[in-house]
Amino acid sequence: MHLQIHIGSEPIAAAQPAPAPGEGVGALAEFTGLVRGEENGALIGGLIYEAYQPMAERVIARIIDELCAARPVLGVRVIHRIGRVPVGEAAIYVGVAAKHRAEAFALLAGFMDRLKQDVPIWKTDTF
Amino acid sequence: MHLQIHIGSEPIAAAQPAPAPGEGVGALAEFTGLVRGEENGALIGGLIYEAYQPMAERVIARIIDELCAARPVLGVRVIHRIGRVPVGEAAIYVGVAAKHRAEAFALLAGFMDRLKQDVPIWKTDTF
Amino acid sequence: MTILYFAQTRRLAGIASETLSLSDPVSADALWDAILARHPDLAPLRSVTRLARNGEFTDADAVFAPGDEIALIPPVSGG
Amino acid sequence: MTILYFAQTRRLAGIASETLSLSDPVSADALWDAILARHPDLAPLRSVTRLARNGEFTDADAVFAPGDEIALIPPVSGG
Repeated sequence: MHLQIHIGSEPIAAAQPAPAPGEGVGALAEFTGLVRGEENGALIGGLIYEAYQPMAERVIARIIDELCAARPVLGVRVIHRIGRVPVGEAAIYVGVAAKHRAEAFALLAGFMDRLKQDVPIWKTDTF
Repeated sequence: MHLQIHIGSEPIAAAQPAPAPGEGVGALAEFTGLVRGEENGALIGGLIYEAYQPMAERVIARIIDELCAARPVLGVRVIHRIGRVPVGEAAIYVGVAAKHRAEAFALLAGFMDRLKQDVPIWKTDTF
Repeated sequence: MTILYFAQTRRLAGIASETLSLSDPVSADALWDAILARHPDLAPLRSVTRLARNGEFTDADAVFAPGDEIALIPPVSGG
Repeated sequence: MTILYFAQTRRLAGIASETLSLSDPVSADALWDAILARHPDLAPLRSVTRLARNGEFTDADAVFAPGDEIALIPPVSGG
């Protein structure tokens, strides 16, 4: 299984390469989380994200391992931006390559749920 | 709600523009279905797809309307390639833009299930 | 009435479309009988093939008029 | 022992990290007592903040040693 995790302050590119190479990939499921122009009813220019970076990367890898043990996939890429993320730009990208769509969707949705419970990354402020 | 449906023989571009513009989009969920190098255990060079095109477009639009009535989203793009689709290339792309990820995932998964039941598009042959 | 054949029904019928001359509206059963009289090889697909009229799926009690465009929709496999 | 503060705990503590001098291993309760003695403003967050040791979440019965890197993990909000 190909796994790539990146947490950094640079913008997330709109087009990502496939999370796994080869002729066995039949399904690519992707999620991009974008900063909206409104937070708790107030207009904002963006969000500021903070991470406990080494732990966040380790927890992300463990979550993916656990989800893959139930339903294997071929490749996963997780990119989380930290620092200032302007409205309309991506804070997170998750791409899952699998043989079939069911396991790609299951991993993508399951990962996002777990991310929001257990990965030490925070929205700390607006600007 | 922005809706774009395209059925055609040209390759599906790897990077698609957002299915809906604006600062209200917080979630973009995308699915790409790729032709695998094997069909029913045999190695293949690709698949040939055929569509009853005007009906396929109408049924796709109706499915999306029905799914959106339950959980609204901001934009949907569906592209299905027909004719010869070589291994490793995309046969279908579906992009959903929504305020939050739950409705984007729900529409994406629900649409793919309905597509495979009710949209008059067929894999007719391998090459 | 135009009949469109897709996928397996096209392969078995050997044609993509043809014209059926009807003077009166007919039921789905009568339409199937007319189609199978021309293309008996389609008989095994009848139970799994839906009829569309003018680009819409039809119910069992649909009535098909002389000017309609009918399509035989065998099980789909897009995506 | 290094203590790392993140998000709300960093804002309320007013620092991102500090060193706590311990000669012996301590329980989570004793560690919290030492932290709250320095930063009483963190008290309302104690019930919702998890302790990580060397980059791993800990259980209630964890023991924290002098050389550990401890992190206070208030409710996360990534994605």
